[in-house]
Amino acid sequence: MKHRLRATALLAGTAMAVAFGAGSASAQQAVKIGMFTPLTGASSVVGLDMQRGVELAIARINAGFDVPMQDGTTLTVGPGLLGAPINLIVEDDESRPQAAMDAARKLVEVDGVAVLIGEYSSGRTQPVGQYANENQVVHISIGANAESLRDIGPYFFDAIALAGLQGPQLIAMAQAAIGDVDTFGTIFPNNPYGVGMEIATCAAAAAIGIECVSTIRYEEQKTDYRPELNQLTAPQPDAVAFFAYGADATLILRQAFELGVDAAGTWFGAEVSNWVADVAAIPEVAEGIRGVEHAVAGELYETQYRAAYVDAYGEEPLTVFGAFGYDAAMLAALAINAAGSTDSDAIRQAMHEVSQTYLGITGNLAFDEDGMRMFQDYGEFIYTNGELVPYVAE
Amino acid sequence: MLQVVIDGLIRTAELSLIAVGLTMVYGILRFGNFAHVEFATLGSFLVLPLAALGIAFPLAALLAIVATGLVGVLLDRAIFRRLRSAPPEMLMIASFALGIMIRESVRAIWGPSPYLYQLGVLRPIRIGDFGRITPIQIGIIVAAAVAILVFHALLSRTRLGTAMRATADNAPLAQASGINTERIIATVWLIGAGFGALGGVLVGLNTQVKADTGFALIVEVFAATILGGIGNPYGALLGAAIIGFAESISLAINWSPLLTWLGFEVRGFVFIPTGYKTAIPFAILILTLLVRPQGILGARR
Amino acid sequence: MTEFLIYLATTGGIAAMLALSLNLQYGLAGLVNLGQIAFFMIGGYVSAIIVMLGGQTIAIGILGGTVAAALFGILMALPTARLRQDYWAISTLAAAEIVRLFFLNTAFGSPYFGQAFGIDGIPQPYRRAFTEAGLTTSNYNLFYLGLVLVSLLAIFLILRWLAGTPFGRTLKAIREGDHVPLALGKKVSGFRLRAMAIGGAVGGFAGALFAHYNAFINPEYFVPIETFIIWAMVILGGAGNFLGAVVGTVIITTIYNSTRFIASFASQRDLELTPIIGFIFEPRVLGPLRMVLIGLMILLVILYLPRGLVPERRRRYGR
Amino acid sequence: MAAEPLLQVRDVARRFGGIVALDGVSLDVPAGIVFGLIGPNGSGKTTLLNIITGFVRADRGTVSFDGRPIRGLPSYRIARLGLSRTFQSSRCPQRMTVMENMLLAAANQSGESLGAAILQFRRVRAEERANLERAREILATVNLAAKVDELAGNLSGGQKKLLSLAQALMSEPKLILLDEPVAGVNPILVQEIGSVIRSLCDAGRNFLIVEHNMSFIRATCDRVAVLDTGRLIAEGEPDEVLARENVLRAYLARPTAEAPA
Repeated sequence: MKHRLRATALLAGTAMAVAFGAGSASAQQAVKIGMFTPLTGASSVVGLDMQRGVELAIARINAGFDVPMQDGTTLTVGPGLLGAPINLIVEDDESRPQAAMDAARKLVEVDGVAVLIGEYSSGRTQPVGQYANENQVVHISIGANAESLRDIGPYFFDAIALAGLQGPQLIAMAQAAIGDVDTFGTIFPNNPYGVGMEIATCAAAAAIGIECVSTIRYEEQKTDYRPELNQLTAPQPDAVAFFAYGADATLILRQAFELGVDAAGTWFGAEVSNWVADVAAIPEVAEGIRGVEHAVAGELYETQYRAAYVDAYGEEPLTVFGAFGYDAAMLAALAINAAGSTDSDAIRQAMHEVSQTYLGITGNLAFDEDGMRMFQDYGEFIYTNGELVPYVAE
Repeated sequence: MLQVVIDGLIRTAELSLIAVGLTMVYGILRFGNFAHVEFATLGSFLVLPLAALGIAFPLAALLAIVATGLVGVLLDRAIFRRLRSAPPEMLMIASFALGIMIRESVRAIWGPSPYLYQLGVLRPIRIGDFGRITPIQIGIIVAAAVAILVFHALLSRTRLGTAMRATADNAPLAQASGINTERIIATVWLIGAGFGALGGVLVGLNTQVKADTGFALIVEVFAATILGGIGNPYGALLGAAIIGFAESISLAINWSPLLTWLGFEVRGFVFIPTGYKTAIPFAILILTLLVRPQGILGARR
Repeated sequence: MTEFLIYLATTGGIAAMLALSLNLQYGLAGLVNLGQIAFFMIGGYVSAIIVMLGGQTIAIGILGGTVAAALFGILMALPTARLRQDYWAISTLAAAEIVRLFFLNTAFGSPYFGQAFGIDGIPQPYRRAFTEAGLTTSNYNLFYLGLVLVSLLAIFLILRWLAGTPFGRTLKAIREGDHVPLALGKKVSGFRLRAMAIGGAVGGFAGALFAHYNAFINPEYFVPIETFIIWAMVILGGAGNFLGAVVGTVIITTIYNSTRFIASFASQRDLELTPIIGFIFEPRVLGPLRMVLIGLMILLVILYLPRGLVPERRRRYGR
Repeated sequence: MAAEPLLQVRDVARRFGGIVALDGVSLDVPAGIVFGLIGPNGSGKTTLLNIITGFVRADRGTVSFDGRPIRGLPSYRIARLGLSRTFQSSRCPQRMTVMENMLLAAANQSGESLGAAILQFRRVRAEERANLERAREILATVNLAAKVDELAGNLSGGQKKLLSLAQALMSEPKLILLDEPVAGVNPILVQEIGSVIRSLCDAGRNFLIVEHNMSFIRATCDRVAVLDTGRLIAEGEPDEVLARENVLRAYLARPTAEAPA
């Protein structure tokens, strides 16, 4: 009864008074970590997955956890950080850059978070990164990997390697799989990630004498991609590099299938796990498609992440980005733990140190001097019978 | 090239139904209903719960279309009827707000991820060497054609059709000659919103069901309507064909022979970049308005 | 908290300029511009390009962005003489999308400058002076807020004064149709052109201020839905009254951001909410519901309060 | 040499689609009188008015005003030459007050140009003051002085007609074209409008009036012309013209039209 009254008052009461009172009311000693993630809008599936990954890591630290280290040992952290449970505050950024900035500002300026975690979209990470850096708040991006992120500044870290690394891998995979490749086609979304991938892939191709004969950039969230597919296949490239987010991927793969494109034979996808959940309703359109994905399928991933995720949320991980969110949150906790305070500069320096020793579920997270992840294992996968399995070239 | 024709035909089928619905309401109430495209979204989503109840798809689709038509009538009663004497820009803004409400309500209820009708994907049928079409797509084209023909018969052969045309031509005169114009308006909303819903179901059938389906088509649909001449259903059909084919053909033209002939050094294929795809209907729209503002089949006022 | 309010006031102030600009076009001249966001985009991009590629000062950049957007306003106005209002409205939507697609697909110099990447590292006015004087980022933010509010006040006063001049009076006549003003010897197309130019200049100026404040812009900031939010501000506040546009901006900004606080309040206090309220507070529901709420408010205002919260004022001449 | 007529229409024709609206109409409107243009519904009166004032283009023929050819000029230019008109449904801006409507109508306002509004501040203010005075005088002559701050939309039908007339006067035109100035107005106000027009004419104003109300035409006009199906069928003194057989027949042929009473 009491709760209901309060909830009613909440709805009826003046929004601002209640709202602005809320932020300062919960000021305890707890370390605050802020997360902005797209819970609504076009990227909301990935956004939810990233939130779950981060929540998993924070829950573990709050309960006390033996964190695995690269040298085979473990480091016991927690329960909690600096003597109190971590307070994780998650804000929706609506898949819009302006709302991402609103959310990040609120987290830093109202909640006073020690570390900002967020986003896999480079377009939304960039302005927040700039802002956080200017205000000397440590910001860890989960999955944004446009090349332009490198220059943001000393307070910015990236838990995923920049896109450039994937291009050569796609080409190598195509060469190994179908032998003689002279021409390449690309089909990527017209966003910072997609265009970055196109540039990186075609540059890597040109370096070994392969020509990009069609470079298609498509607008996301459209209802028809047939003209794009027709342009892609018109010059008959030997192999095609492609990427799409879940919903778009389903449509593109479906329309390619209906147009009789030999995607299974010639297409090589980047970050293919992005659409596995979405394409499940019509798996035949993606049957046999090969591609690369951040290698997150190791034993550590299985035991420490996937099992716990299924346990907590009752379904398989939605995308690969939840695992990167988990690692980003772990790094943040480890760095605060090592720094012994919430001082930004101390955290920033500790971040470099812990990244060299922490054994992430997505692999080795060691940062270079710019705070960019240096190593990234990309595994080769094939989509068959409704799931992604490691691919071994014949 | 055959494939381009097939693609254009499919696109025309989807666009024309939505555009015909828009042009009917436009013709009678004299305002551009920006919420109209959301009837397509709503219709395509309403199929989902019905299909989940185990109702066969064609019946579920029919029920969803009728339900959307009724929603159209209700919205007219609740909102637009009160604004009959308001200036048209007020109606446009009201409809813009209403469109957002419908779209975002759908998103709130069904969530952000797209859905697929559980019909599976059918293997394409090969036509000659270069064309492919799936049975579902043939069905889409046939369904659109049948709907248009039925509508044509209704408009030209029935008393209701005559009354509708009379009301569209001159509402006060129609009223003076004994036609219950409010009832005609309600009928037009029912049919218009229903046509929009059918278009949405067809788009959903061909692609996927998502909250942005309607809004992603708004300029195409308006362009088709204006191209054909407001209030003219046959014009809307023609406009839809022009837009549908313009998108697929203009992106399929390889400009390299022309450029080579003009003396440019070109390698491989040269297409209009797909990054500009959405600009094509926009550009056609603006050009039409500049050259022939009353539309191709529209009468000069 | 204060910092955040300063931020909200700054972005709100910039949004209010857009609302004032739209109020001039719609509230005064009756022009249904559904592509208002294009002015904002052109102002921001042109200013950033002038400063970063042209090596000019920020003041020249902002001026350039303002002028470019004004020119675009004139371009948009050119067909008005021939087009019906509803046709014109949809073509403004189209024109704004073409502008967005242009910037989305065009690289300026390097492939990473422009295109989908947008423009990052846009310089901020007097930023270095602040750092050299040993002042903090908070000081700078306060300075920028001041800059925005002073500009807003100036724009507000200028536009309100303009509305009272014979020029503004003729615009008000035009909003109710061409025929009477034409019969009274007013060159209607010329007045529309000038209204769009001024509206464009104000919108472009706001865009330039935003670009230099945010230090980053990309095409995602300028999608059509943003225009709708500005429309909501104008309709809610009361078209035709410049104070109304500002009031509308304050209300919409507050709704937009307070829902964020309510949600976090609910989750922080771990309220045992009833199922329905709990459902509403799920972010995937709350986000769309916010837009539904804004749409509903517009509809209610149109139906029951057609002159908005702050109705247009009548100038009195009676003795 | 006889004085040139103020408005001269020669052989003007216009078709809409397949329908002939005007079929070679010629008309002279001299200065110093109230000229009436009558005819049954659909006879082309309003089309002629629209062609004269530049709102509709003629297919052929010439129109000259005050010795200048004006056919093809945009309507605002024609208005600036001193040809002011009102509209059938008297749509003066409804969301503006009576006084704003009046001030709007003043010709040659330098404050309408942006540059002058900013730079010639004083001049604009002086003009406004003068216009305000004149507007008050005119409003007094049409008995609207008490309604200065009323929104035009709140006026009665007859008052709106008066406001349109006052607006037309405000621009100090050489010729005023009134399109149905008393349609739908109550009989008492009809008389009042008639006497206002008469006294204005005596004070040197010139009028061309399109109207259906025959008693008003008889009482107000010095001369009338009759249009039927796009042709001029009669012209002369009102009483004489309205008694002509072909005029009566034109009206009687149409069951819905008001016969000359």
